[in-house]
Amino acid sequence: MTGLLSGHDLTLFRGDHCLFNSLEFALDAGELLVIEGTNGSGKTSLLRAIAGLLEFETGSVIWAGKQVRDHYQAFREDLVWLSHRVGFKADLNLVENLKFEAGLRRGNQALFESVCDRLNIAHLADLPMRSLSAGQQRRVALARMPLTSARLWMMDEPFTNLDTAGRQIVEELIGEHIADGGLCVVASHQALNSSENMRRLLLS
Amino acid sequence: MTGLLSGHDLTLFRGDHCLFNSLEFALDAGELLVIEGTNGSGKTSLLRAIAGLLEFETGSVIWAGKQVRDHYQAFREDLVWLSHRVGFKADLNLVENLKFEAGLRRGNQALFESVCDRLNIAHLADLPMRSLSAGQQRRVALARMPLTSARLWMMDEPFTNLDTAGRQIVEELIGEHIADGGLCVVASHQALNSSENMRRLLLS
Amino acid sequence: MWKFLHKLASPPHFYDLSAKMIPWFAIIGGIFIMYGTIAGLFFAPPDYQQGDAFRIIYVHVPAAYLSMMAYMIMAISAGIGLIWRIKLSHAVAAAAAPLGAWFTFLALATGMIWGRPMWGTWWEWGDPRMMSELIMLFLYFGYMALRAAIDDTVKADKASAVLAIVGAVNIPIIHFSVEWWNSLHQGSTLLRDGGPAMPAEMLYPLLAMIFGFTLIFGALLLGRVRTEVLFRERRSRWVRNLVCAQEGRNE
Amino acid sequence: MNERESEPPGLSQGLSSIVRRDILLAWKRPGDVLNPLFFFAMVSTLFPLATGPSAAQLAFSGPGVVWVAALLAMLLSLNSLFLSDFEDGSLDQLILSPQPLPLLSLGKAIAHWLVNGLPLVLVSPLIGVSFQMSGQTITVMLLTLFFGTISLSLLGSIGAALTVGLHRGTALLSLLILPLAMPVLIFGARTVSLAANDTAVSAGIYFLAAYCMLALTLAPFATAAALRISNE
Amino acid sequence: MNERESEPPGLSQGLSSIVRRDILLAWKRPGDVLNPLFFFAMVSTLFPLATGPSAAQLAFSGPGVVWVAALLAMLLSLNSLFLSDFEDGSLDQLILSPQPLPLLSLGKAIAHWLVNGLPLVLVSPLIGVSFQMSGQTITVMLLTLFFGTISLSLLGSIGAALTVGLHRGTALLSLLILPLAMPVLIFGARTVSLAANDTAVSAGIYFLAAYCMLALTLAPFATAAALRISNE
Ligand code: HEM
Ligand SMILES: Nc1ncnc2c1ncn2[C@@H]1O[C@H](COP(=O)(O)OP(=O)(O)OP(=O)(O)O)[C@@H](O)[C@H]1O
Ligand SMILES: Nc1ncnc2c1ncn2[C@@H]1O[C@H](COP(=O)(O)OP(=O)(O)OP(=O)(O)O)[C@@H](O)[C@H]1O
Ligand SMILES: [Mg+2]
Ligand SMILES: [Mg+2]
Repeated sequence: MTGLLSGHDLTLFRGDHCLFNSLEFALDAGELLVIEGTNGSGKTSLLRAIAGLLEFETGSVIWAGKQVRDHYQAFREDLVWLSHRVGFKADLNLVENLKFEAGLRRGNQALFESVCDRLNIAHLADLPMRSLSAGQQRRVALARMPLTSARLWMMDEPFTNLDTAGRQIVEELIGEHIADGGLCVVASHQALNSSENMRRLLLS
Repeated sequence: MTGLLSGHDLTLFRGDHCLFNSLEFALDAGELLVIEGTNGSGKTSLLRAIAGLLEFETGSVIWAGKQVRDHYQAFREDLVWLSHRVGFKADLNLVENLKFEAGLRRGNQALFESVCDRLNIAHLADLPMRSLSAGQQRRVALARMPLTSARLWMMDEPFTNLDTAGRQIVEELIGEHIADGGLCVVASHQALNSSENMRRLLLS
Repeated sequence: MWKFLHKLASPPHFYDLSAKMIPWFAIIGGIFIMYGTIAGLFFAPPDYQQGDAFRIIYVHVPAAYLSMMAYMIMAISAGIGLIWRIKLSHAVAAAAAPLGAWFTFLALATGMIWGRPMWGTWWEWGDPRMMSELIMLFLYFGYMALRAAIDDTVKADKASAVLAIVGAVNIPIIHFSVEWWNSLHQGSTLLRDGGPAMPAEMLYPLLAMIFGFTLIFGALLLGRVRTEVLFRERRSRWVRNLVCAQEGRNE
Repeated sequence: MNERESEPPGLSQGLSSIVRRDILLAWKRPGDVLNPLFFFAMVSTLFPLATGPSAAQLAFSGPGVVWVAALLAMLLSLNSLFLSDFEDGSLDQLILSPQPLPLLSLGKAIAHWLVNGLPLVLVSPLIGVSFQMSGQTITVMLLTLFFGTISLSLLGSIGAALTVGLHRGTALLSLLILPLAMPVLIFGARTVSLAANDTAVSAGIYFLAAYCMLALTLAPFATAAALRISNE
Repeated sequence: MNERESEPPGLSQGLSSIVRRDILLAWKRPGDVLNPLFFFAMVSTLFPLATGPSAAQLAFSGPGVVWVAALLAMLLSLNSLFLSDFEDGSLDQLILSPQPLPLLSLGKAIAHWLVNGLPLVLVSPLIGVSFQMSGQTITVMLLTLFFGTISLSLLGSIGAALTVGLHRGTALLSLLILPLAMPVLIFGARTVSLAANDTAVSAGIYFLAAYCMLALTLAPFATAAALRISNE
């Protein structure tokens, strides 16, 4: 099993409880990995561990032929992350928040307006994040993904709090990203439009 | 327009922005009100205002023939509330959390085990809430509803983070509650099984 | 050498080895302490200045010395654990902290008791040794409070290791600063350096006590590490085998 | 559900529920109970360190230092009084529960005092000894701290309720509370000083007790009102 | 996307981004900048209040009180250093950003100092005057506070990183930091006292400067390590 991103012999514990062991996965450029499983099956934990925020008990994750653990900085240059929590400051507005991220990682700020328009958040630019509704906050968080040029998108339940139109946009964004040769790892309870580039990983 | 719970001429502002005005709704025992609308249309704000956590600019909410504003305590005896946030202490386990609620409001503790079994959280009783996954926390939060004997359930996006089985259970719980003569106000982006007892309120 | 260390760091091996070491430490340490106590209390001559009050030195000095020693052990093993990811080493640090805090407390308490007849006060803010000992007690408390605040053992290990190392960097600075502070204010009247200007009948029991205390400390530390290891490895096969063997059945 | 299965919990049950829950929370993290204590002890040692050791100095500033240390220890622990309730949504639940909110606020303040104030009162004699106070002075200090910390828990709960949701740390809270707490501090410290000089102290203690009663009757209502506003 | 559209931001850009963001955040809530200041001023006035006013006393304990007040004001503001980042998920984003985490930690500490430490240094002369310090003493106090507060911001960031996510308020943080901050406090206060007595002070200032340099080089790495651990 090889690929640009792959995991080998992964075992993860939370407390005394083994979430999974000897898990293997591989993902190539232009592919989407959907992690599925019931509540508490370990999707979030797996994502966090792949990103290096949790430690696997055994096994290793390989990115572009190198161990993530040993080349963490290089891995992070290719990664953009979306979690349950928004990851933006509630006191700043979305422009300030997104500009801050632009100072940290490579991206294309020329797209700024078109991305905001597309996610229908452009008219919210004057409000601090704390005044936005749950779904609006989620949309702002999502805007960070197309604004960077990171190849690997990791998303934990990207559809949470979104309305139908919002969910549609997320699917399109993911579709375009992998069509462009990017990789995407998503944990979700909601079915994504399947395509031949989609792989599934079922945790039980 | 009358009903056990009704709202008349409701207007709500957030900041300078008018979310809705002259809104009317009414709901009788055994009925379900689903509030729908796109992201940012004001569902959460409406729910919070009905519960008395926000103030309407104009209009009033009537419960059992009395103004909620003036008989707030009596209204709260009939209310149980589920919001975006879990509302439980992360350091306590679910038994301790649910027992605490039992000390505050009328309920039927005899159901405790059956409710936990049904929501599939019984095996998590030893873990503090912070160790539970997003969906598991949500299930614990939901457990508070059937454990009280409040007649009015208000729920903000009850399906968030739940897997398919979880969403199914929530639908059943709501169904049973209104079949029992309860009332339920739900804001959700996900379609609920419609029945003749369901009313819809579309915010735009 | 490396191989030996690696083997030692494996929990089951450590568990077996320490079981053999503890009795030796305890017995030899006990003998030294017994000698030190008897010789110190009954045979050492009374101090020409302090009379019999000086005899508390036989507890005070070993305790004070071990309080520092325990911190060093704690910080070094925490560092090893953090850098080389050796779990046993974290267990050592975790086990050393309460012991160190106890010895620090003991040094403070005996010092205070001693200070009462000697200086006429329980506590003297001006004394650098007292102050750095007190600050050290707070360092231990901080370490233990941090550990207690984190449920997850692995996380607690790593977080407290960072603190122990930062504290170790600071200890010399603390010591120096307190001393400097004091030297400005009043002469160091009470604790002169280069102590052992004492007769052999006084000195040998003291050395015996220091040595005996150290061995007992070693035994206690090993014992605590054993329980710590057993708890941490509770889901591993060797611990389960051990428990089954003790209950007289096979898994 | 129209059949009412059980008796609704009464006021006393509501009060005891929340007191018990908050104590349980502290119990789950035993460090929480000890931290204000250590802090109290540390501040009491910082001052002699910073101002320099001299027995006369110490005896003179002892009561003031102990009292300022107690005040700060209480202030620090107050910051988190409603914070976690606000953040995890428990505050919504408390406000929407059928129990009167002033009652629940009182319960939170009581639990806060039991967890933070009481241990501090109990440990204060040790610090008194280290400042070379006499036995009688220590008794007076105990009494003043007893009433004083209760008042501080109650007053502090108002401030904590006003600042919850502002994410401002302790600084704003202190700013709001210090003026209210000033009488407590001044009377507390002065009374202990007087005791050290063998002067009559009953007036100070009466004042503190009366202030404490006043806080006990009024603060819960102020706290409840503040909570409703902050939680919008 | 395989075409790399723009140059990746360099280290200096990463550092300045985070410093600017944190200052902007403070700017959005101007109260935040003022709070530690008020706190500093209030503690400095509490002591004279609690111990009683006597000119000789004041002159004697002035340096100690100012320094303890500064230390406490810094401690209080440190509690929230990483807290909001942790809670809103920004910490995940910082850790997963391509910038080296020690650099970002340094940036947070710098912003903390600019927002909390610097105003405190600037306002300290006022308090010095109220304690009847001479002009030269005030200069020395400014210098010691300058180096001292930088060290405290840096040391404090280690403690804040270790305790983030534990929901323990300032008490645990203080417990961790106070022993480490002791040398700063002692040297700071003593040096100011010396200046008040017209004794040579350069040794103390050198020490504080050296300690500050040490903290500047080592603390960011300890903070980064602590953040990775706490954010599990
Ligand atoms: C609370 C009070 C005291 C504390 C915290 C304290 C602390 C210490 C410490 C840290 C040491 C160093 C041990 C070592 O270097 O290995 C020490 C040694 C010693 N202490 Fe104390 N001490 C206190 C009171 C006293 C008193 C009152 C006396 C007697 C008058 C005393 C006599 C000694 C002696 C003789 C030594 C050995 C000195 C040497 O060999 O350098 N101590 N103490
Ligand atoms: N202080 C404020 N100033 C201006 N607008 C505000 C303020 N607070 C909230 N709003 C706006 O009020 C609207 C209502 O938000 P609300 O949370 O009620 O929406 P919602 O229907 O629940 O959305 P979602 O589906 O995303 O949860 C949002 O558009 C938000 O931007
Ligand atoms: N400290 C702990 N001790 C024991 N179990 C734990 C601990 N922390 C987490 N868990 C368990 O780990 C499991 C994995 O949680 P995780 O958040 O990864 O699930 P998930 O698949 O994302 O679920 P969800 O769909 O609900 O988001 C859960 O069952 C949780 O109860
Ligand atoms: Mg999850
Ligand atoms: Mg909403």
